[in-house]
Formats: sequence, structure tokens, C-alpha cells
Amino acid sequence: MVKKPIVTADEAVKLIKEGDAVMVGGFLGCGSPTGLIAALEKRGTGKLTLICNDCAMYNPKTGDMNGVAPLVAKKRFSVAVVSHIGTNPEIQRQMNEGETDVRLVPQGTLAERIRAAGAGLGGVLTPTGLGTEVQDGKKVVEVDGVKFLLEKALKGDVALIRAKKADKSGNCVYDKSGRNFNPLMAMACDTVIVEADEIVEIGELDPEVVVTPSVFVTHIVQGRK
Amino acid sequence: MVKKPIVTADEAVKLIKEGDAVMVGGFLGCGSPTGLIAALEKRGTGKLTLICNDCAMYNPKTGDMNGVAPLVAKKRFSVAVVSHIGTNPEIQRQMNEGETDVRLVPQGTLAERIRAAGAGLGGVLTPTGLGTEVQDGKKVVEVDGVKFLLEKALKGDVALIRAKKADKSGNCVYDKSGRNFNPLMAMACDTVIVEADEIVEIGELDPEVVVTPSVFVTHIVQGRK
Amino acid sequence: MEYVANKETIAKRIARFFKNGDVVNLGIGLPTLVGNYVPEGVELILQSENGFMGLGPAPEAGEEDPMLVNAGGMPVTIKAGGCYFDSAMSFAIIRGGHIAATVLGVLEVDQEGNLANYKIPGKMVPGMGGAMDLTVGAKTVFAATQHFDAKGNSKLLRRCKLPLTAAAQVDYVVTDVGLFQVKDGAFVLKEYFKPYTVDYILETTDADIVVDKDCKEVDLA
Amino acid sequence: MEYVANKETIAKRIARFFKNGDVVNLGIGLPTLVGNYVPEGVELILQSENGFMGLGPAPEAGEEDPMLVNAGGMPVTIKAGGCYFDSAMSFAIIRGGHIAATVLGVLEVDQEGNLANYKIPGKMVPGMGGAMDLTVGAKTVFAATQHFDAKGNSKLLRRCKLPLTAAAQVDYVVTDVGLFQVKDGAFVLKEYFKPYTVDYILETTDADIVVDKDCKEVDLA
Repeated sequence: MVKKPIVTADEAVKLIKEGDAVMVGGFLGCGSPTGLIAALEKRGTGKLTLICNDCAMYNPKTGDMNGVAPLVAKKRFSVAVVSHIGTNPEIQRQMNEGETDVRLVPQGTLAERIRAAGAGLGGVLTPTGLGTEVQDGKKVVEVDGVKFLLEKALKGDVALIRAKKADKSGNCVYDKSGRNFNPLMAMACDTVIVEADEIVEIGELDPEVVVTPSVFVTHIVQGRK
Repeated sequence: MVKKPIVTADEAVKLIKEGDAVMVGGFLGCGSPTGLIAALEKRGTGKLTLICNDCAMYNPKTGDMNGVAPLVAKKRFSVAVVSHIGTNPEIQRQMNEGETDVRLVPQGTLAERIRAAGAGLGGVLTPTGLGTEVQDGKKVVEVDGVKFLLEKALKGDVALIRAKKADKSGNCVYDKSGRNFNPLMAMACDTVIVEADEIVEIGELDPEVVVTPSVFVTHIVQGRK
Repeated sequence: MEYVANKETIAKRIARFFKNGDVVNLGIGLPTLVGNYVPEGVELILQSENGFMGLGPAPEAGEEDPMLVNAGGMPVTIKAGGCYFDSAMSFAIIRGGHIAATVLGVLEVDQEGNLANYKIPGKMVPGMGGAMDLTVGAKTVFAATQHFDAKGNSKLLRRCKLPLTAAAQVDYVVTDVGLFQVKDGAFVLKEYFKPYTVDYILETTDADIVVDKDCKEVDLA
Repeated sequence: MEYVANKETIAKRIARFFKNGDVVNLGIGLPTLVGNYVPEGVELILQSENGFMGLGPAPEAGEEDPMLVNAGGMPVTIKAGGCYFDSAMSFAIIRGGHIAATVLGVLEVDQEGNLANYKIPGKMVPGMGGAMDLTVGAKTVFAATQHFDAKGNSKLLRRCKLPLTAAAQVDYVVTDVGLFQVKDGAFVLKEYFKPYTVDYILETTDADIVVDKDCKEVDLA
């Protein structure tokens, strides 16, 4: 099995260009690739579109933050496509003051839209959001008399993925509830950078338990200890 | 975790009524629940709709057959929704002589249509089959100027699943290329009967490696040794 | 009669709906309390939309695992027989009708079964998270809410004014004064909780309420 | 000049297209042969649409595992670094453009890039299996075919008559006489294989052929 390049986090984030759509795994910070996020923050790339479940946690009193919150704080995103922002008052402020274009997407729809892009499908026909603001401007498609919203496939340029283990060909397994959007995002971007807690030799992962097949992964980074 | 009923194959197939749509896992017989198939053959339930990747293997010279082929031979299916029938001359004969209504579906479309039903989606927007006979009578939906076929979600009444191991709550893992359609079909039917090579106690399966979560499974059958 | 807000009443009543083995998703906040009042002999299987089944109680202090959290980001545990999955599978389970029930918090709920709980425009916009999928997908949708807001206004309305989380999806509204089934454009009062009365509920709730013929008093103290 | 059908020529030429690490799906039959001729230093990663990556060679006699077969149902092996998945993931990989190339057999192929390989109405209907998804999804689609059928008719046509597997998806047609790129409604002859000549190909093929300006003879013996 052919190996994928193992690079540093600093090298990896050079693959992200200003204006790129960046998918970041994690759910309220759990399962986010913190080393890549720190490297991206340091590099300073801006005008990004964030595609993520949420904007992670930020406590303005203590300054504590996790997940993508440091990038939100530095206003690196001009657009955020997320399902939830309730735990990050800073993105709410940016939204209310018109600094960041926040596009709220129902969580299951977000997951399927990303998967659809990875699977070569044009979109998703979902009942979710019918009769709500989510429907605004979208096509309604009837199938056997039942209405569904057409939600378009959502592709990204670069995915930042956090795995528990990656083998050197790029096969990945995840850690508990840290799995969440990571395997879906790994399918839906041209460049897929996996930050693995542990990098193992090819053949060390049981082929029955691999969650993300190596074919999706382009680069591997050793996670922070 | 609550246990699911463990029943015999003969008891299990009583859940299948004449005229039901039955999904059967397996790919050319590999990963098909042979005990359930034998019990269903014995019971004699007819006018079924088969939803399966293929009609399995049948060699008219030797009489050798596998997978769903015994049910095909006894003409238990009035409709077969499958992607491939090239390895079963009997179903080809039935089709050519108008005895069985064979509906060919591209394999990836079949997989997604089943998954869509299980996931509560109305259908699939796929480029597969555009400009071919598969398109006939179907809606074409344009998304950002690109055309996709609308393929409807495909639900079944009963799924016959073959697992390597099932725990008593119904969590399943599969065996190598025997996985194929099994996990998808387990999502898409009201009654889901798992024939497991091995039934283990709750807690014995690593929660990271479960492929089919217990929520989908309604009955468990001990597979043939 | 004086109204005293009581979350426990709400949680206790909802908990009585469930039978052994039901797979349920409980929203963050008040709905989570429901798990505390499940009757003897009934095991609920909790689905956590961030990616697992078999949600267990919070761990002992010092035993927290940052990789095992609920949909509110709080440390939890997983029971034997639980399993992990990705967000697409999580919402396939939810949207696909494989969840017996969901219990969700309320900003507004109306007699058509509309629910608003994710957005107060210009003021507070946490986002819908998984709530829109849960309302559409769960077999039974419970709206769990105090009967009155902090200003004393009825949370049960004729028509929601806030942006909807879901249209016509709520099956039951359970408050701290009574149990209402949403049916044919009205709240059908099925139970009133001691010490409240039918008259009290009819007087204080600005919505169409039909008193069920079998409506009865229930003591949840 | 006498035509002698030669599957090895086809397989050899296609094999030279690939670079190290390419993920490829090879159809059953002739396309499978391609794996035998991959150049030194090039490792192909074979995807098997029935649900795994890292398809390895057939096992030794007696070592067959009935649970590990290829898409033709024949016993195979899996290489270190391979992995199993379900059919939805398998076709997400295929349809989603994650496969560098597919090699498929041919009943008919035409100068518009149309391919027919799954059905001769009333006669032979094996079904499309995964072929429709493969043609639509793979980055490069190779149609692998003997140049003539058993009756001596050219398999390369102006317009397919049989039901199509895919419309306008074929990138290259590789036969045992030459290599053709499908472009702008014609077969562009890129290479002719010893001992055949350009004239021979132009005379015997009933389709529009454009001889590439860099067209050259290649010896694949």
C-alpha cells in the first residue's frame, strides 16, 4: 500500500489558501484537530469559509476556548456554515454586527450534504426544515406525493481531520464521540489532512475496523501529545 | 441494554407475509443469510419482491446454487430489484419469459436508495444512468446547472441480514466482503432479522467497531455452523 | 392559585410515557432531566446526536474523558451495548424514524404543533443544531416547557411568532401544570397536575384548549 | 494483414497508464488482466466494488476464504493496508471521483464516448452491476476490447446500437491494434501496435478516426 506524505502541522496548513472552504471535524471541540488549528491560526490565512458542526466553545469571562474558536476569535472566517453557535458568543457578535456571514444548517442536513459531495451525489432530499426559514429560496421536490427540501451537496477545498490512529497509507480510526463529522469531511475535500494521535505502520489496523479508507486521505500529521 | 428476541430461522421467516418486499444481504451469495433463506424456502411464502444486489449463482449443469438462488428456482419472487443477474440463468429465463418482473438498478444507486430509505431521505440525486434506459420515466433534477437523476428511496418490509457476530441487543459486525449490502438493508426495513455466525453477550463488542447499531435490529437468529 | 415553576413535574410525567427498550433522544437542559425519572423496570436507550447510542450518566469526578461528551459538550459515559458512529449515521437514525421519541425544549409551541426553539432574531441565535431533524424524524415529539415564561405569559400559543424549528411536528406538550396532546389544531388537555385545575389552565392559557373526555388529575409530587 | 485477437496487448498497454499509488477498479474478465502487467515500481491499489480496497491476488489452492471474494465471486486476498466497507461507501468512493481509473469490458463503444456493455435485449441481460457508477465516477474510463468481434466486425462504432451503460464517459479505448482517445466526437489514434499500421486501422474500423499528429508505433510483444 502506497504511503501518504507525513508532514508537520505548519507545512500542512500551507495547503490552505486565502478564501478556501475549510472543513474542520469536531463537535463543540471534541474531535477537532487542535494542532492543525493552532498552526492555521499562527499562519494567519484569512477570508476562509468554515464548514463545521459548530463554532466550538468560548467563554468570554475566562478566555477559555477550544476547537475552531481561536480562529473565530481572530476573524479568519468570512463565512461560517454551521449548525450551532450557541456556545461561542464571539461568532454571535460577529454575525449580529455583520462581520461574518453565518449560515445555519440543520445538523443532519449538514452531515448529509457533506457526505453527498463526497459520494458524487447532487444533493439531499430531506424533510428537515420544511415549513421553516431553512426552506427559503430552496427547491421543494415531491416524491410520490411527499415533499422534500432539495439541499445541495457541500464540497470543501481542505478538510482538517482528527483521528485516533492513522496508518501510513491514510486509513483512519477515531476516538469515541470524537468521530462525529470527521469521516464525512474526509470524503468531501480535494485535500484531506489527518492529524492523528498515533501514526502506525501499514497493516497494523484491522481492515474490518477502518472507518476512513486511505483513498480519501492526502496528508498525515502527527498530533500533539 | 435491552435484549432482542433470539428466535429460530423457522420462527423468523413467519414474519414474512406473501407479497412482502424482502431485502436479502449478500453479493453473489457471499454474506447471504443461508439459514434464513433455507427456512423461507421450506415455508413456501410466495409473491415476494426481492431486493438484493443480484440473484446469486446458479449452475444449471451441476445444479449448484448459493445465496437467494434456491428461492429464485422455486419462483418465490414475482419482482426482483437487483443490479446483476448474469450468474443466474434461471432468473434470466424467468425474465425473458415474463414470469418474473426483473428491475435492474445500477449497484451504487441501489445501495443509496436503500440507505436513503433508512435515513428518512426521499431519494437520491445521482449522475449514474443519465442518458441511458435507466433514466426512462424518471425526473431529472438540475442542481447548479448539473443534471442528476432522481432515484426514489427504496424501503422493504423485512430484511434478512447475515452478520459475523451480533450481541444480544442487536449490534452487528460483519465478515470481510460479506458486509456489502447487509448494513444498508438493516436500516431500511420494519423487521430486521439478523442471522449471526456467533451471538455474543452485550458488552462483548467494542463500541468503536460496531457497524450496525442495535437500534435497527428486531430479531436475532443463530446461524448454521 | 399561585404558579410555581417545577421542572421535575415535567420530567416525571414525560418519563412515564416510555416503555422498556425505547430509544430516545433527550435535548440539552430540561429534557435531560427526564432520564432521572424513568420508572422501575424501564430501561431507556439514549441516543446522543453527536455520535453514539447508550449514553450513560456523568462520570465520577476525575474520571472524565474529553473524547466522550454529550451533545452539550459535557462529559458522559457509555453503557455496555452502546456504540459510536459518525454524524451521518447519527442522523440516519434520527431522521429515518428509528428513534421512539425526542424531548425538546421550547421557546414557543402552538396548537398546530409548531415548535420554535432555536432563534430569537436579533437577540439570541444559538442555531438549530440537531433539533430540526429530531422533530421531523422521531416517532413521538415531546415539547417540554414551563407553562409560563418569566413574565408570566403562557408558553402555549395559538400561533408561534418566532422562526419555527419544525412545522406541525409536536405530538405532546408537557408543562408543569398539565399534559396536552396536539390534535386537530388544538391542545387537548389529557391531564392536569395537582394542585392546578382545569379552570386554572383554561383561564391562564391563551390558546384553544379542548378538555379530553377522560381528562384527569394526576399527582406528580 | 491478418488480425489475431490478443488480450495481453490490451492489458499491457492500459497497465502503462498508471502511476504508483493509483486507486483503480478493474472490471471482471479482460480488464482484470491489466493487474498482471503493471510496470516495475508501480503499485496499483485495487478497489473491489463488493466492498474493499487492497484487492490482492488469488489465494493458494486450499487457502480460499468464501467470505473474501471479488466482484465476480472468485476467491481473492486482501493486502496489508486494505480495508472493508459496505456497498454505500464502496460506491461513494466510485461515484465520488475518488478512483483514478476504471477499466471496463465492451459490447460496443462509439466515437462519442458512449459505452454499451450490460445488455443485448432479448438475448443476454447480465445487468449493469456497478458499471454505470464506475463509468460516471472514475476520473479516467478505459474501454478495453478486442478490435473486432467474432464475426470480424469492428467493435468501435460511430454510434452504439445497444442500450448504453453510460453516455459520453469513455476517455480511452484500448484494443489489440491501437490506443484511441475519445475527443470531440472522434476516435483519436494515439498509438498503433506492432504489427498493425495506421492504414490497416483506418480501413477496417467503421468510425471517424483522427490520426494524432504524434501518433506512433508501439511494440507490446
